[in-house]
Amino acid sequence: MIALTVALPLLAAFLLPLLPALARQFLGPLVLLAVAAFGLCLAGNALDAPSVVAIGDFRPPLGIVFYADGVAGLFVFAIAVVTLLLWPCATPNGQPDPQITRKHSLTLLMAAASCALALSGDLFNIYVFYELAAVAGYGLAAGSRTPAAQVATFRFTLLGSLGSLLALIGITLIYFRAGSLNLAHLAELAPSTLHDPLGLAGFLLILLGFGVKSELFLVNSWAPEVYATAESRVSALLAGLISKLALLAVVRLLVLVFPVPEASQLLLVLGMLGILTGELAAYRARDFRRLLAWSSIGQLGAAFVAFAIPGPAGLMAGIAVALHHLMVKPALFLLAERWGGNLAQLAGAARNSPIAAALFVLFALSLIGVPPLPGFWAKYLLLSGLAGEPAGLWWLAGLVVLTTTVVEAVYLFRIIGTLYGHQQGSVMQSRTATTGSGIFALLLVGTALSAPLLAAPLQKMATQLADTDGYVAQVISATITAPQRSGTAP
Amino acid sequence: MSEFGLVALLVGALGLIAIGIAGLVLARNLFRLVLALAVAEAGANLLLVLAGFRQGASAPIIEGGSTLHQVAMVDPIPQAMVLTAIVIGVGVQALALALAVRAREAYGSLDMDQLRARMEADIIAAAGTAPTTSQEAPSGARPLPPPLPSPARIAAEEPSS
Amino acid sequence: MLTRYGSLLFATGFAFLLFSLFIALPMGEPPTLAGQAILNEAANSVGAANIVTSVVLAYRGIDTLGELSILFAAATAVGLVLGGQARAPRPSKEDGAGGFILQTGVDLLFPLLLVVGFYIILHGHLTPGGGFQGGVVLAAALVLPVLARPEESPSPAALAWVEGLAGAAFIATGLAALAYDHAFLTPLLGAGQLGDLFSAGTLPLLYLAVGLKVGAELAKLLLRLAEEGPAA
Amino acid sequence: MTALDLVILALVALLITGALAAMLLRNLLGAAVATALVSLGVSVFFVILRAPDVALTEAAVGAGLSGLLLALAARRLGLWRIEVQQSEEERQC
Amino acid sequence: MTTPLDLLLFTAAATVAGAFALGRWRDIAWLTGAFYIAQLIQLTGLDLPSASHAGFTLFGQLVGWQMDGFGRFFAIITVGAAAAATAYMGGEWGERYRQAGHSLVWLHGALAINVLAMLLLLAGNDLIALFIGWELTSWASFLLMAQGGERALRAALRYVPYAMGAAMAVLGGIVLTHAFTGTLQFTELAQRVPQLENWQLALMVTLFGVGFSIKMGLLPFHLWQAPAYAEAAGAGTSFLGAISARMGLFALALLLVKFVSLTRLADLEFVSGLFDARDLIAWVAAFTIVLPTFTALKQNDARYLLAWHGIGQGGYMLLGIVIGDATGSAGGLLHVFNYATYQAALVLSVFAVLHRTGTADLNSLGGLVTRMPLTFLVMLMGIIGLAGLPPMNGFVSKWLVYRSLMIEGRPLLFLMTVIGTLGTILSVYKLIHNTFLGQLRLEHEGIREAPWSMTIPMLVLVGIGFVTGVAPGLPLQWVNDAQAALGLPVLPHTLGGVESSQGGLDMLWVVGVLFAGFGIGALLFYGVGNRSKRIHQLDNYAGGHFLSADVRYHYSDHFYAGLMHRIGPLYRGSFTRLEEAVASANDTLAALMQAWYRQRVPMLTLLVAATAGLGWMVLQ
Repeated sequence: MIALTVALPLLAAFLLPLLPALARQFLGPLVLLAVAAFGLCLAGNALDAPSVVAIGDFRPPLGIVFYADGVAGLFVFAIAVVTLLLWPCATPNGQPDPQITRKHSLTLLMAAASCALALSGDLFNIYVFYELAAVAGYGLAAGSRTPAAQVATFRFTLLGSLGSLLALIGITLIYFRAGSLNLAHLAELAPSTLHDPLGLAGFLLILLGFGVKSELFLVNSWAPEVYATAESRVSALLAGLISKLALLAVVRLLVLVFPVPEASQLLLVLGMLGILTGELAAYRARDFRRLLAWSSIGQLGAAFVAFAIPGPAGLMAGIAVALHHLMVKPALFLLAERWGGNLAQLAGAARNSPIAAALFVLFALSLIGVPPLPGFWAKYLLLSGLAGEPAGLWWLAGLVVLTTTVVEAVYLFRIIGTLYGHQQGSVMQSRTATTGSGIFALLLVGTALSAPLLAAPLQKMATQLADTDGYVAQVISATITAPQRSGTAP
Repeated sequence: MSEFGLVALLVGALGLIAIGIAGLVLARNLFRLVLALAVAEAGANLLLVLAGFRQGASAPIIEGGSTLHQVAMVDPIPQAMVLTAIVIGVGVQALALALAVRAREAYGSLDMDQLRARMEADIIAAAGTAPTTSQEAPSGARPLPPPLPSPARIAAEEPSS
Repeated sequence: MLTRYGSLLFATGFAFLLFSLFIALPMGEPPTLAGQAILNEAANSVGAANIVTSVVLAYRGIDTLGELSILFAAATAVGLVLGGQARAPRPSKEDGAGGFILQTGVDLLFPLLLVVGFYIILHGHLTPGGGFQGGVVLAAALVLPVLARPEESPSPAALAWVEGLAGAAFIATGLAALAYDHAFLTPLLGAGQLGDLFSAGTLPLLYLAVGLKVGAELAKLLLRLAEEGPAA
Repeated sequence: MTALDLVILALVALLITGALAAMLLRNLLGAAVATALVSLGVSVFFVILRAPDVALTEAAVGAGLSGLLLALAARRLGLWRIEVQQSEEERQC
Repeated sequence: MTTPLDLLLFTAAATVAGAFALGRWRDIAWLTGAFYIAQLIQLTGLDLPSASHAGFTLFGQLVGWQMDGFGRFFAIITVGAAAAATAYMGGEWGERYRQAGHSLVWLHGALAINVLAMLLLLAGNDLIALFIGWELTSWASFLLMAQGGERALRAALRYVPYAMGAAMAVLGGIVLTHAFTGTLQFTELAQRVPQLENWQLALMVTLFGVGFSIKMGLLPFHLWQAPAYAEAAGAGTSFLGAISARMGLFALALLLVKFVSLTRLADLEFVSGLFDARDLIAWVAAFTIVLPTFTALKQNDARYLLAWHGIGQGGYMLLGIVIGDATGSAGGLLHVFNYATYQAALVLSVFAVLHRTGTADLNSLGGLVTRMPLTFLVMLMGIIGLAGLPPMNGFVSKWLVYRSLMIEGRPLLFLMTVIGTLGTILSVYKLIHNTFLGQLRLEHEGIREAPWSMTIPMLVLVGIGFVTGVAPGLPLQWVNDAQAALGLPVLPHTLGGVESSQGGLDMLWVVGVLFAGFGIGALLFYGVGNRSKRIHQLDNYAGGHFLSADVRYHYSDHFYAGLMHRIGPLYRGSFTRLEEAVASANDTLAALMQAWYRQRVPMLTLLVAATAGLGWMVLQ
């Protein structure tokens, strides 16, 4: 079942161009529904004990393992649901898109790669699926087929490839030093081999490489360009989903192999700068999509800061921040799809599209962390995690989070003021694209209402994610489903 | 092969990476950028194979159906990784070239700076907003965009404080 | 100017730092923990004489699946970027195209390349080479005639079928293992006699799928770029 | 220092030259050829490093196929035209 | 099983639901008004403390609600102010508001949300519950402020950074408190917080203090309040002015008195023991009395004048509570109640004038006493209360504060309060003079008295002010409950006032004497020789010269010209400039950040980062 979450979307993506038109419509969503169901099962099972599968039945340090703990299951579920909600559909003006099959294929590939990123327990395998997600992302980003999108995607591709190159060099370093690629094996080896400048250099290179997709500060300047030119749904996928999975890969590496203060501090400082630059740049944005891009940079910076906090508390906060952003940002991009990029034209939009405006208010409130909404709990966990660490950089990070939230509130409320203001903007496209966004809103409100119920499983997931010894024990003792094949070789 | 040969290989691999990255940073022509990426990737692949090399070992192919491996073999895992990396590199290269082709067809240039300027202009036009910043003018001299009142504006209008 | 020298400085510095890191490592004597274990048992448990093939298709089979997907994604993305525009088929007599010698040479080369390609693919588990290398040869076999006679390109639909089915076959072979209570991508059919053409279980079949898929993808990529855009 | 070392040294020098040529040649088509040559050189290294599979792949993919891709793209980008046109639009570096 | 508090919160929630569901109904004000009255009745009958069954545990934190005497005291004022505002909205004023194109539904709804949010805040039994209520209150009051036109919206947007800053400071304080003490429950905090080290305590007090004082409008953070409150829709302004800012006072008192304790607060010393934190807060309160009061003196818009006073009056309350003896804290707390009655009445009367004349500009009114006598009466009683003179209730609370300052030996602080009172008297006289006294303007010739729907709530409010002025013992019962809940000494009281060894106050006597004096004066005036004669307002002479109707005898421009000539240079607007500087610094930073994200070659950044990082690792 674990491998199926990856294999099924891949299979569907390969076969999609060959199918008759009718089947093309339904195959992708059906597969995603199946993956969502798998994800729920995995998460549910993992609450008892995480499950491990050795791909190809080779004992773990040799072959590749997929490790499904609660977080992985949860993310698989989230990937399927979010992808389903952001499933590419007709072009903005309602015309059928001749390229739609290709976009569907790429979206499925992206979903498969994301699932693999969540599950994989092998360093190079993570790299391969990161690349798959990246290439599918490049394709989708260029899919709006405007010249600006092509240029932005070209720049994105080059930056991403350079990042991957650095990551590959980092993996080379680690493999050269430790002689293995399996994360569990590396976790065992790390204290004696990798916790030195050399191993950390490898981590740094991998962090910078994977940081490109997870909008890490210093390597995220592609985001405003790409999000402003790509289709909003694609931006939503990139900002909402892919960034989180790249982040999750980094976090696994951090938790299992590099639980050392230097690595966390690196994450902390870069995350902090990401928050600062992202939120401040968004403050001056006059373009809705770029505003979302910058705000997303800020939010991911917060996620980096959260994951930098050592121990289950930090992971808990990180998961909460990431999941919250996963729900809110795609929804906001869907609103951007409806409203277009021009903020000034939104004046008085609340009269033409009251529901969309109300949804915007809801998401904005959750984003800045107004209490009953999930955004508050994420922020609270993040801050209390930071406050629990010794004073110094950690508290500075807390201060940064607090002050930038004020900035965030100002620019979001400025938009709310425009929406509900008394001037009338020029054009409002009133189409029925609020549905997706509305579903996200329902999810958000549902999470808010069921927060006391969700807290315990989430905490369990964070504990599992933090449990390095458990991970190693599970993987090393992974039962091979059948005894070694009786080789007939002499 | 002596230690010296290995160091020379290492220097060669790192040299390719350095030249490729320098090219990526400095070149402005899209085609040249793709070439630079290819050079850097070749270097990285060489580095990876180098990481699996063992002095005096043979290629990881069992000759003549014998599994008696008294002969040491080099590590097969980096080789498999490099195989993968090479194919990935070609895929990305093709995609980048296709994008360059379309950019050139649309904007009539292969110069990154010109293309970037055109792209910015297009983004701004699509969003319908005036350019808010230019990198040339110092931030102090730039007029602030007026559309919405900042807190300070209201302060100026109120009777007093 | 400053940027230029600064960049050169940083690139050199980067390489130098990497050098200082790598030079500290035991060059030529890597720890190869996992690698050595594979070398020890690959021949018995997988049965391919070429251990790299064992790694690529068996131990790290899912990497290869990912790699095929990347190639597929790249080809699809190139199609998305370049496709859908009005094509201006060029008359055959221009630039590199045409010429009697080229055409005849290509005609002779085509079957040869096909045979070589399939040979490389099918012996991938025994000798150096395999699906990727053979796939490239197949792609060359398909594309070279087009360079000679641009009007006679292979049907894109056929290529699409090949690539789709080959990819599906790879996954299906992997899924078949599930039916026998093995994990995904477990090689089946027993290891066989080391060194035989029909050995190493399903590995040759997988390599065949890889070869066909790589060939079709690369051919598609090349053909896309070989088309003349409207404003080239 | 063995004979192999000398070969390596010469090849490294060649590779670096090729890479520099790929970055600095004004003629982009020539630069593409230089890149393919670099790939070929690297594949020779792979042979030396006991990696015949990789060497074959690098030669076929890196040198052959990627060279073909670059050449086709260069044709489509109009880089097969005469120098005059190029020098005008290719103020690289 | 529901507790009384559950029932109360349920009623408040039902009010919200009702306001939105039936908001289009013409007489919705009757319904919501009835709901507010029901809440008021529940509140007065509440057993103390009353816990709620609503609550949940999240991430190891128990979140629950329980109302004690301190919360109930504020809750009564809240619900009462809402009831008065609703009655005011129900009649002609609301009709006009609706006709102007605004949404009455949202006004009623926002008011109901405010009440619910404040009840949640006041009943919170741990810091998370408090924060939930706090945030809800902040954004609910934003909702109330933003209604009523473009200027209101802009003023409300100016409130956003302050509100968010306050919320974030509080949140920072909460997480630090949790890190320091390991708990967020009020009862446990009250035991553990005083045992913290000084630096921890100082950090906590700073963060919470800044957050709470922003909402309260204490001195460096007061700029948002006046425009935001003044520009809101009429009934909203009265509610906001009466109670909204006092939520900050509530939380601040909870923190300073209940958790940190005033004695512990005095341990935090600055400037080598010259100043302690308690002194500092007292002085901030004192300056908050003086500066905004004199800013109010300069205002020419009646709404702004009252809003600035609202900020200044907050200073008396905090000062009284920080002094912390039985008399002072009772005075501070009682002032919350008293102030709410007359401030709401004053705001409503100003809006009644605005309703009839269409302006609240003090330079274009005058002589309305003949046209709107009831409104005049309300404003007269209101300003007597605001200035702190008998027989209104404002006198009692201010007297208690003065008395406590003198007993505790704080002459300088006392001086500040006296200066503040002086400014108050001057400015409220300006208010009533420019509005009601003097000569009626020609264009106001046809003005009628405000409709009953407006006058009755105003009269009720000043009536309460008068009655509680005569018999302060009535509210002092609630004040005593509040003092007990905070752990302060309780002030013994009688119906007419307080008794203490240093001399008490019996308002029954004071008022009796006052009215006896009035009676004697009236007897003398009318009985001995009543030579007055009624003439028309315009029938004027100056220096023997007959003034025609177009020459105004009544002047209002450059009021207090001589005084203003003296103190005018002191109005420098430094705080406004500070605010502008922060805003523009933020803007510049933001522009810099945007420039960062428009890099020409992002790869260079990546290269530099990688090199620098590697260098760091290698050199380590």
